[in-house]
Amino acid sequence: MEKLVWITYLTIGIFFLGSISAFLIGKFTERWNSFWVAVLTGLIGFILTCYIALNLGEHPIVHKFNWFTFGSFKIPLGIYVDSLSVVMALIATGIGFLDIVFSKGYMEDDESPHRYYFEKLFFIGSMVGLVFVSNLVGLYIFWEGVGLCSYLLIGYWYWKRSAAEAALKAFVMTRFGDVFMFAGIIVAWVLLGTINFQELNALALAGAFSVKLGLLISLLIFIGAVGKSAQFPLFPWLLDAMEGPTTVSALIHAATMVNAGVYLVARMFPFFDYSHALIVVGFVGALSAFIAATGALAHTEIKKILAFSTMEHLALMFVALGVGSAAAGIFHLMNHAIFKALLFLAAGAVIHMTHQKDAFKLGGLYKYMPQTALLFLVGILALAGVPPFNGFFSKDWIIGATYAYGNPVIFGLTFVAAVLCIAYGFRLWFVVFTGEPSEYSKHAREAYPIMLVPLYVLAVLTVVIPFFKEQIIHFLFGEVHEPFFLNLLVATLTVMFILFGIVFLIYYKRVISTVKFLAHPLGKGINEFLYNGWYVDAAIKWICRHVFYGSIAKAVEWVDIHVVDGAVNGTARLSLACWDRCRKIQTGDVIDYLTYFVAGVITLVLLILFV
Amino acid sequence: MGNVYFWIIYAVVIGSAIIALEATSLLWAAVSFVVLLSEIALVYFGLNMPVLGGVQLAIYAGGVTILVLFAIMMIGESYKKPEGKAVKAIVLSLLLLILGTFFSFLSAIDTLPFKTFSTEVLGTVFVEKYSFFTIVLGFIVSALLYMANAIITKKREAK
Amino acid sequence: MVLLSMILLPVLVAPFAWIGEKVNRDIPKYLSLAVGVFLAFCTAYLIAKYPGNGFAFHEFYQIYPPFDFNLHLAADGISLVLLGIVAFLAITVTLSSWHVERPGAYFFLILIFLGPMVGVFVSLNLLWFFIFWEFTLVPMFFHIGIWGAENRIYAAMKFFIYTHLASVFLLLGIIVLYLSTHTFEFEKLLNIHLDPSVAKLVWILMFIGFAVKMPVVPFHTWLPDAHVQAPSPISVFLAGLLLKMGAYGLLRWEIFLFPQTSKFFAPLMAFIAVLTIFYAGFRALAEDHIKRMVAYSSINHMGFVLLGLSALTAAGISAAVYEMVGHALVISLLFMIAGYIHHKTHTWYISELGGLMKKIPGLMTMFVIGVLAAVGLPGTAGFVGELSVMLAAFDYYGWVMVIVPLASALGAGFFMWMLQRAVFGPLREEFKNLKSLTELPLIENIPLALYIGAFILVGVIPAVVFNLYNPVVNAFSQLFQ
Amino acid sequence: MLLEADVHAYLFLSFSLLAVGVYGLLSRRSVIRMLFAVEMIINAANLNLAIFSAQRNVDGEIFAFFTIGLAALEAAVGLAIVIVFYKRFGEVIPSKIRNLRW
Repeated sequence: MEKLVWITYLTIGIFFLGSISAFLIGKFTERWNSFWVAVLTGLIGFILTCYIALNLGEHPIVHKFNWFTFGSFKIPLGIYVDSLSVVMALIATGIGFLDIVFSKGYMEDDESPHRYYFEKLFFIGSMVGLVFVSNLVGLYIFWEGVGLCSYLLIGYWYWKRSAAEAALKAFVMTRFGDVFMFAGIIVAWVLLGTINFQELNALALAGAFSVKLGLLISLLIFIGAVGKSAQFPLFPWLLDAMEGPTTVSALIHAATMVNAGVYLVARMFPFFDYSHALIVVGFVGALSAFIAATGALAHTEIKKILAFSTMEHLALMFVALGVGSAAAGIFHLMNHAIFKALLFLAAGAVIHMTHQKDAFKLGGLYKYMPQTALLFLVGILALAGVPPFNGFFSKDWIIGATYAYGNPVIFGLTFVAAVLCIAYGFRLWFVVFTGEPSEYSKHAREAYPIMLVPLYVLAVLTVVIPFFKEQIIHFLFGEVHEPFFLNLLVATLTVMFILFGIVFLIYYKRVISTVKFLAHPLGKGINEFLYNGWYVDAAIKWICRHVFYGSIAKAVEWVDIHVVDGAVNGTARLSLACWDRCRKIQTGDVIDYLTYFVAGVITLVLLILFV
Repeated sequence: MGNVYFWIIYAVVIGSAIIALEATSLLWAAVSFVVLLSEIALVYFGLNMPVLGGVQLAIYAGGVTILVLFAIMMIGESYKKPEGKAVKAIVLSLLLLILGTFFSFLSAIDTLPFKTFSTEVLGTVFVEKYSFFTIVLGFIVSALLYMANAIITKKREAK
Repeated sequence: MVLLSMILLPVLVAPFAWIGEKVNRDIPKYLSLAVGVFLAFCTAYLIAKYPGNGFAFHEFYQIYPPFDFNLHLAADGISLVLLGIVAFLAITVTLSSWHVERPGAYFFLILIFLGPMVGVFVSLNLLWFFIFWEFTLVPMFFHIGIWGAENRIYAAMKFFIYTHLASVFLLLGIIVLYLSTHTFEFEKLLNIHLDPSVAKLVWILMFIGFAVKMPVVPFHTWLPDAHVQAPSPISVFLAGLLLKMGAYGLLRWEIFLFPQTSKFFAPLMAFIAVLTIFYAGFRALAEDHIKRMVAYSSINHMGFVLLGLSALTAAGISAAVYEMVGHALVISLLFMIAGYIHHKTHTWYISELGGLMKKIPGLMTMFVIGVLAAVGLPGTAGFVGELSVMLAAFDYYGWVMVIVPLASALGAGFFMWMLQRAVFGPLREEFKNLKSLTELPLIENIPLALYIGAFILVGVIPAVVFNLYNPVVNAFSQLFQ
Repeated sequence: MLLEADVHAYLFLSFSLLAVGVYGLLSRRSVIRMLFAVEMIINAANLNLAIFSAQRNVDGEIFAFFTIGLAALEAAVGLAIVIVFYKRFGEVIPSKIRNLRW
């Protein structure tokens, strides 16, 4: 065990070490040398993670040390590696490694690859740390670490105003969720006396605290998860985050970081369960899934459609957790990470070759980049949940679990969202890869081999994973009962088929036109409403601009300048005015002085007389 | 309260004091001032303090008046009407007067016996001891007054 | 003799800096640097020799025994931490002021500032504490008034009169305390039981003095003006040392001396602290002036310090002292860079800046790191400070303090928004050919790198700070039971 | 009996004189008249001294001597000043001289 502990620390440390050395080597020697450092680091990290996974026996790896002490508080840090952590770490390091390789092609024109790889490796390190740590404070540290990397990488092209704004939005919005989580950590620590996941879960299982307190703590922590995993209402940042490089979107905003919230809820599953917080998780997830699925249906940019889709699938994971099926959620997390990374990277290849993000300005790309198109199609099929691909198994499981749970609202929203995948997925594919080639498409050519290799790996994984479903689930959760409803499955597939048919007719055969629908004011309104994600972004912006900035901050500024500082300067002005009047007494005229003197004498006499 | 002589003296003192301040001609003011000081000397005599009264006559009615007269001679007359502060001054002085009187009644002075003096004694003392002195002083003062008048008139004519 | 020499040496060396300028322009800064290094060595020596608990290194010089007016110097863990900050800032400020105009007078003032500054932190005699406290005002006044920006006279006057007026309250408190105890000695005062009503009076009077210095809302308005007009290195002294004096005084001379009275007033302190945190946060959000914004964030952090102090447990006090260290390091960096931005772009206003990262990536990277530390990112001192303060406050006050973490979202809001507008985004047209917009010379980069290194060090290994004074604070916290 | 009067009457005389003196001091614009007023005030004080002295012992009387001497000196110096004043400014109106004002 001792060896595994050190290897775990090494796995976290090697990425930070690698990130710094990649930066320094890239800065002081040839810039692209940082790529080799990154590849090497990523590979070593992945191998180490695999090693941990293979050697992880029945017992988790546990290590604990005291970070610092103040007063009566001892701040513990440590690692707790069980199968869940390892799977998350494998996703992070594996997809991270593929992403690093892909970036060589995607970022070929970039001026500062050392900065890029520094931030990327730093991110992977933080992500690995996030899944390995054993308590909430440690988790919060790495949680902020991945948030920082997300911020830096979204704003990677910082000279673009939109990128800077998107980075700001991502940071502040996730931070807004994080502070609630921070409050939750503090409350848990002070009132429950521990922040260790296992101890918290044990307390919950033992029923050692009131449900009300547990619910408060859970909700506070869940708000952090909502912010990080882009759920309603803190999701607009994820759409804007697509301003960053597509590789970043693939790794951070699809495969790993956004899953942190799901991971956190899964990690504290017994705690949430005991506190009756899961129903909230389920509702938020279902609502978010519905918003995201409909939004994806209306949007036109490749990456934003994928972002909506990411949000939807994260929401599905939350639904799975909410209805009590953690295994389905985590299994879907894994599958989603793979096929979404595939989709994003393939989209990255398309964008890199055409320099166009708007799907509707592309078309007929199949002719120019057939391999990418097919790989993209694999991703779409997995996303849509078509049987042989991995998406089908986990998504169907989630639908089944939701159905078994029995809440009609959650089930309805989830079902609609889940089947809509196929509609927006194929809409995207048909629009981008079929039809008449546009002027952007004509300059495109097949992606470089170094970009295609990671895509192939991921595509193979989407097909291979289902074969190991039982083993993976067993590795993660032991024996799990999967609810199975044949009629539900048939219904799902039928609806999906019908939806596919409609999309096929609209976007491939083009026999049905949406122009008339969109021209109608109502249709236009609905489209705009969905396109803008139910105007949540606008609402948040309005609140920030007009409530926090425009009202409160401006009011405080006014008070500060005119009341508080006004009082300070007012004292000066008052005394000046006072003594300006008083000095008029000093006329220099003897007679006036005499008058004062006599008046003074009289006053004195009066004083002596009457006082 | 005092008898009629006292109030006559009172009236002369205050009247001459007011004239000394209010007279248009500085010279007449000076004359009035001399009268005031002499009357106060008289009060001293009346209080059976002949030495004090004599000194008052000599130094005040004599020396100080002469100084004043010389000053008037050198400077000349310059009368200006009071500039609006009279009201304030009157109010203050009246306040002082009322307060002082009130204060005097409030205090316990009147419980003590108070000496009174006869005219005979006063006259005897005055004639025996100070008549010569007074006559000489009167001459000098009259001469000075005359001189001062002459000089002032000359100055006026020169202008 | 070490403590006395730490106080006297800078003051004695100071005239040579002034005279030395006539001989060679470089003499003053090297003298100042040497004194800074001397202070650092002395502090290191003291830390090495420190027995771990209680007061050590007692030095006692009789001045006028009948009034108990004796120079009594001693240091405990808290003093040592603050001495470390004094030495650190002395070195970095000297390096930052390497190319200052009229170096003779400038470093003369810096040197005569350092001596009393050390004195404030090591004096165990209340009267001497006050004397040192007042002495530090004068050099600052001249620094702001002579080397400041356009509106310097106003700022210097406001700074001086405001803080001096506060000192009058402090002095009143000291006098009342003396009249009822007939001693100025800390250790004697500790054992005297004061009448509760007198103690409350003394507490309030002294609190006004310390609160203005810290500063907390409503007594804060001198600080933004002073900071904005002061040259950047002097802002560092203001934020790093002068504000610490207030917090240190509050801790040493009020909370340790009057534990029960402090307990009575703790909710008041907590209220003021929370008000300060939110008020300064919102004020900074509305601010367009970059240095003023940093100044308000400094007030915001001092609110955290006060919040820590108001939680009268060992945890709260430890957290507050840590937050003092973190604040000194982080805000110093931000003030320096805000000053450089003005120096290079000739504008103070965020709305007139934009895209600086493109032109001066090195400096701006440091700025971004500083801002991230200020918003409390883990791995920096800001995070540990906020975490420990909030923990202690929640521990002491309960559910009311749940709102405090929200303030750090506010901090992220205004700082990140500022970064987006000033540092990132497209480079403004007028900056494209601006000659002055260049990277800093190496010597001025060193202090910035030192700040970053220091706050990352204490952020990653907070124990280096906490372990110094944990036993001291634990011992004192017995008083609150 | 000549001058048979109550002590209050005497004091009333004294106060009246004082009041007139004060009135003059405050309202006159000529230095010489002010000097007159000052002398009146001094005389009022002297009268007081004399009155009380007559009632009790000679202390007040002796004091009055000194006062008279001092008053004479004061008048001498004051008038000298008046003359210098006149030479310097060409008039003796004190309200015109405001050098003491800041």
